[in-house]
Amino acid sequence: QLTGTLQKIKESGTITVGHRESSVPFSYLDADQKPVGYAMDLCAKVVDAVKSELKLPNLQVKYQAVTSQNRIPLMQNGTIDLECGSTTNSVARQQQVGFSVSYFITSVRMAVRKDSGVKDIGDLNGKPVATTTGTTSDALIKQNEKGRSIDVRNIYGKDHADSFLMVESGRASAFVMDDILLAGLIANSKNPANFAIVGPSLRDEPYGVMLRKDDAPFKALVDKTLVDLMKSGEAEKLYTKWFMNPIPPRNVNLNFPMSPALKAALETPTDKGVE
Amino acid sequence: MDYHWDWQFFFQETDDGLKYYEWVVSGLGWTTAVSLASLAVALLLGSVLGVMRTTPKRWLVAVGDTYVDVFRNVPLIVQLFLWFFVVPELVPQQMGIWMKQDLPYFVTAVVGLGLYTAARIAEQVRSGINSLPRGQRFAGLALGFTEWQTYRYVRLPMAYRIVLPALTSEAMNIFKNSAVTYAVGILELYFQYKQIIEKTSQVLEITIVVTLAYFILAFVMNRLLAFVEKRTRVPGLITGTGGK
Amino acid sequence: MIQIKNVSKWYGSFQVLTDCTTHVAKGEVVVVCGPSGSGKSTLIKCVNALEPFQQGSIVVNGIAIEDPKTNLPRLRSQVGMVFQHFELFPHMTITDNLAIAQIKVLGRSRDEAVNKGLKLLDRVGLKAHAGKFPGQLSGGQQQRVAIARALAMDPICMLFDEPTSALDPEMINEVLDVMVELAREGMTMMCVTHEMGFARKVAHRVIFMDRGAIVEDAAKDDFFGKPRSERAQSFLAKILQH
Amino acid sequence: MIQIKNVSKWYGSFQVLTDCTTHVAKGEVVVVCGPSGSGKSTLIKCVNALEPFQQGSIVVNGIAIEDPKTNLPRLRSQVGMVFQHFELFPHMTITDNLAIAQIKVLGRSRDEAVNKGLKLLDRVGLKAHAGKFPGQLSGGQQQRVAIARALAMDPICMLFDEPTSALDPEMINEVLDVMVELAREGMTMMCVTHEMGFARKVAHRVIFMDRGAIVEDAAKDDFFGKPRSERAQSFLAKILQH
Amino acid sequence: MSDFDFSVITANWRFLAEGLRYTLQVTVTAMTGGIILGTLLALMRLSSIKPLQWFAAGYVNFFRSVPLVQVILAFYLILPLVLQFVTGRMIPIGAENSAYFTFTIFEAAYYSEIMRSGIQSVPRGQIGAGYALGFTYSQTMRLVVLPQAFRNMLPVLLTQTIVLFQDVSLVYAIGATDFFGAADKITQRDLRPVEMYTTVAVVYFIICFVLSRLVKRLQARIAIIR
Ligand SMILES: Nc1ncnc2c1ncn2[C@@H]1O[C@H](COP(=O)(O)OP(=O)(O)OP(=O)(O)O)[C@@H](O)[C@H]1O
Ligand SMILES: Nc1ncnc2c1ncn2[C@@H]1O[C@H](COP(=O)(O)OP(=O)(O)OP(=O)(O)O)[C@@H](O)[C@H]1O
Ligand SMILES: [Mg+2]
Ligand SMILES: [Mg+2]
Repeated sequence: QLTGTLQKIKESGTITVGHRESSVPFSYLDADQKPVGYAMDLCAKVVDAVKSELKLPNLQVKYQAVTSQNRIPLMQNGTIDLECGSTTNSVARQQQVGFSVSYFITSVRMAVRKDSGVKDIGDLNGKPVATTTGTTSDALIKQNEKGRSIDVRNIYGKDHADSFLMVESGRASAFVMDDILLAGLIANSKNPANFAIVGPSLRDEPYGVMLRKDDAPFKALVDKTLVDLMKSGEAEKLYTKWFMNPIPPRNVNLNFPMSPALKAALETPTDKGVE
Repeated sequence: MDYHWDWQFFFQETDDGLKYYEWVVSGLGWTTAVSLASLAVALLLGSVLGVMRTTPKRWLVAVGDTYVDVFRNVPLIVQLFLWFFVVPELVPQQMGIWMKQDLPYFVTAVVGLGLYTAARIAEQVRSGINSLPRGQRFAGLALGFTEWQTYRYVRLPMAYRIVLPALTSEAMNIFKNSAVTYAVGILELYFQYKQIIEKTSQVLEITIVVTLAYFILAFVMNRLLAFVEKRTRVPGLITGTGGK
Repeated sequence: MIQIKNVSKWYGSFQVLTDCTTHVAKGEVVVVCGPSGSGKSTLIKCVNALEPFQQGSIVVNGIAIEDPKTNLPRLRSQVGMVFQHFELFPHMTITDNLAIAQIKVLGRSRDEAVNKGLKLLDRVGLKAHAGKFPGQLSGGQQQRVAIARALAMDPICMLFDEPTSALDPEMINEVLDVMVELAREGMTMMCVTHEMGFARKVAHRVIFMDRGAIVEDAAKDDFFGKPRSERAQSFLAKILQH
Repeated sequence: MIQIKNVSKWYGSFQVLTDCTTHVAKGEVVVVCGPSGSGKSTLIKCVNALEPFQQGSIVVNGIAIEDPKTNLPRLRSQVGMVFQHFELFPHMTITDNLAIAQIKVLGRSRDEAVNKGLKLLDRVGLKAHAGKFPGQLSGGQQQRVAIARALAMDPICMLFDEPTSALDPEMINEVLDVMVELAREGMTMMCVTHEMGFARKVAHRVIFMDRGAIVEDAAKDDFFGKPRSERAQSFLAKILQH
Repeated sequence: MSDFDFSVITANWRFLAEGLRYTLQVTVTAMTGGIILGTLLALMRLSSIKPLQWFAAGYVNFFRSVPLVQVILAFYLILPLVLQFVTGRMIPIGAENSAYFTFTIFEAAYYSEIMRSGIQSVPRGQIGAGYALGFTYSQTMRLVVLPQAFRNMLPVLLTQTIVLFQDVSLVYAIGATDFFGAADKITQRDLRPVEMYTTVAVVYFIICFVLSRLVKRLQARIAIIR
């Protein structure tokens, strides 16, 4: 007897995958406006697992673009069945939704213009710092030992590209965000050499595939698929494909080697969220 | 519906030390500030443009017409982005840097919203002036008024009275349109609305509260202008149905 | 006082005035009549420089109005004008209607202006209505206020453009009475009107216009006695039928 | 044909009709006159159930219109009505104006309706204008079309509400001629009008109303001979002065 | 930053064109649906039945007081909850479909005000004439009043439609891919905002400008016919 998401998929014969449109290289649109990326590849494996579990070789796969604002409501109301993007697994979010084991660990750091002279948190005192709606960089900065006595002015971009543009155009001295997203933005900019990611990690955050809450059978299936990929080394191959090689649509190479924290996470998979 | 109602969360503390309801209040404050400031810009500029378009001077009319054409035919959100991202790159570099670093976002947003709304107000002021009998201008001139004096003492006082209802809906609109300024980093009510949804996912509660807040803002504006309308009503004259 | 010489005017390619020449001497009362659309209003507006004209010249009190150096507001303030639709300012009280131009144009003090206004209001028999708004008065009353407003500027001459044609029959006389009195006092007047009774009573000359041209320009008695043009004859016949 | 019994009507607290009683026999022509605001239009609209009334009863062709069970659209389709401002449908050609109700209400075929319409249009002398829009006709022509439109429904009687009062003088006669002809052919007619010439020519009875009440209801000769009420006398005097 | 890079436009023109097509679809749908719904609301508002009047007035005032961008987001998030409540099932609708619905509902409030003044601009005598010929209420409305109201208001309806066309850009707030949304998404990925927004502004301007000129000519035409 199936329950929850698996039952819904079985009954409807479709599975709806939520994806982002500009989270490079996890989940974004390629030149043909198809969702691609590291997380999308992982999810494709999950979908395969669902097919064989439910014995539905012709399972229809639908894609639904989501944004950082609507991904949780859409999960809750059943529009999407799993979300493959760059969603941080946090304890607060676990009140609303469930998460798979983490497939990526990001560090919150900051992107600066090389010519700005900003090299560490200490240099930020009194400066404007960009963040994307939803996070507050000054709170993060203050949590860091070196940043305790620092006062910054928060400015908000409506999304990562806007926030990065604030740094690029000189409106903000730094953009505080997940380092991998910063790397993606820099690689895509007109002059990648002008920018650097600096400073200590203000916080480590695990990314997970988002699921509906309290749906143990489905979560078990997703987790098992991901853990198998990690154990078999398949996950690392995918990592190399997306993080160390040129990627669509413009053949930019992120050159973002695997961090020790991520290596550890792949060795001992966990679904623990950050506070 | 397995929706999880929770009105308590408004009193929970957020990670910047404020409570959620304080976010709403601060958003309300910014919405009011942006709207009123933009309204002032729009009224002033819109009136000037509206008057220009009724003068006998061809080139003044052309300038006014072009302004209205341009600012009415590009969506507000696009205009805000242009002001924010494009204009600083087009002006001389020194000025661009100043615009990006020292000019408060509030000013950019007010300029964007104000200039957009000015086009609409210019239309109304013009139609108000044109709806007056042509003889009113002649009468003013015949008494020895200069062209400007006929506007100041004769035509504008009546034109404003005639278009007051239309101006009222424009003033109510500006509160609604101000919601779009979140896109250029103004922490107004809609910004806080999105932010709270993202943090708490209590969609229904916050939607109800924010909708109500916008409703009240528009309503207060409406009553305020209804009062003005009553105070400026001319005895023995039926006006009040201005241009659309 | 007023010299009009070879004035022609076009709206686009449509000629409204064709080579109009006439004059009004000091103290003279001239009535202008003619069928609808013949250019009467346009001609009288040209005298006040309310409408520009393309050819010819108009001299008022020695000043050529087509001269770009002429201070038109000043000139206009010396010429009183009364319109068909009164054109009082609806958002001002009667008192303010009478005072505003005295204050803003002539630079009189408010007290002086109001006093002068009230005196003239009394003269047209409307002192009791000083505090009202134009919308609260009848058409005939409004037109009398408009005359008082023009007089308050101490004009050297007065122009009237069909001052009674927007009025109900019973109000026409109260306005004509004021005008007759004014004429008798020696005011220089140029009057577009179809009230031939008025013309008979006080006009010195009558001008008949048709299709933008001055067709007749004759002393009153000559005009009513034996108008030369056929057009004027048939016009008079129609008008006098009433 | 039409019986009006003790009809009273109020707009809020304002009484527009006070206890009106009269009748129109088959083939009879009744003219209704009276000063402005006396309730003539209201009365005639009540006959057609275009206005509700609060007291009394009106029976048209044996059907009580105040009865809630009465099929009002059907009844109205049998009673022709002509309005002061013509009320042709400006977005339809003359032909469509004549045909639409025949098609939609009487269920006639389009061909039949258009034929009938054109025949009547010919009768009022406007066959050449069938393809035009109402806005392209003069007032007198429009009113004749409006009469033809009402006749196209084969009405058992006709109601007219000041059919000529919005017309320029020279057009009044072309409309009255049509009405006179209609009356001579024996159409039952109830006519609000101030055209006493028309009343003299074809009316059988004249009703005089004042302040919502029927003050006189007399045979034509009696009415014009010796109207009883003072109000009617002074009204007649004013009207006939023209 | 004088080195403009318009290759971002040429490389993605298909995506932008798709977005424009969607914008036009939403505009046409919301216009058609909005005018129909708005006309019904206007008739309700002018009817003599009090509850209908109240409902229509409440509807119109509500939607005219709330920011469209908020309505878009709220409907998008709440609609599925409502559907789930009604049907007991989870019915995913998606951002694109949600926009069709939201805009129709929202614009109906504006169109209804236009149609109301259109209906009121038809002389009352026309209604009397309709009834006098034996038309029923619905025939009088359908055959006599509404065609005239619609004609009188055509320019205003079109002007409102231009506003609607521009407002569709707000659906980017829920991630739907209209013309502006497409531009926004490409900007997120390829980081060329200056070039992108400039192009977008020019395209909107051209389309709206041409439309508003057409409205002006139409207005002149209608004025002559009347
Ligand atoms: N602004 C304008 N543009 C174009 N034509 C105009 C304008 N004003 C007036 N005309 C035309 O000029 C002609 C003369 O107009 P004017 O008002 O002087 O006539 P009038 O003799 O005063 O007639 P009326 O007795 O009707 O007042 C008319 O044919 C009129 O249509
Ligand atoms: N809808 C209404 N509401 C209130 N009062 C009305 C309404 N319609 C008419 N009246 C009033 O009812 C009275 C009679 O009106 P009615 O139109 O029947 O007069 P009438 O005799 O036809 O006058 P007229 O010769 O001016 O057409 C008038 O005093 C009018 O002001
Ligand atoms: Mg004139
Ligand atoms: Mg009447």
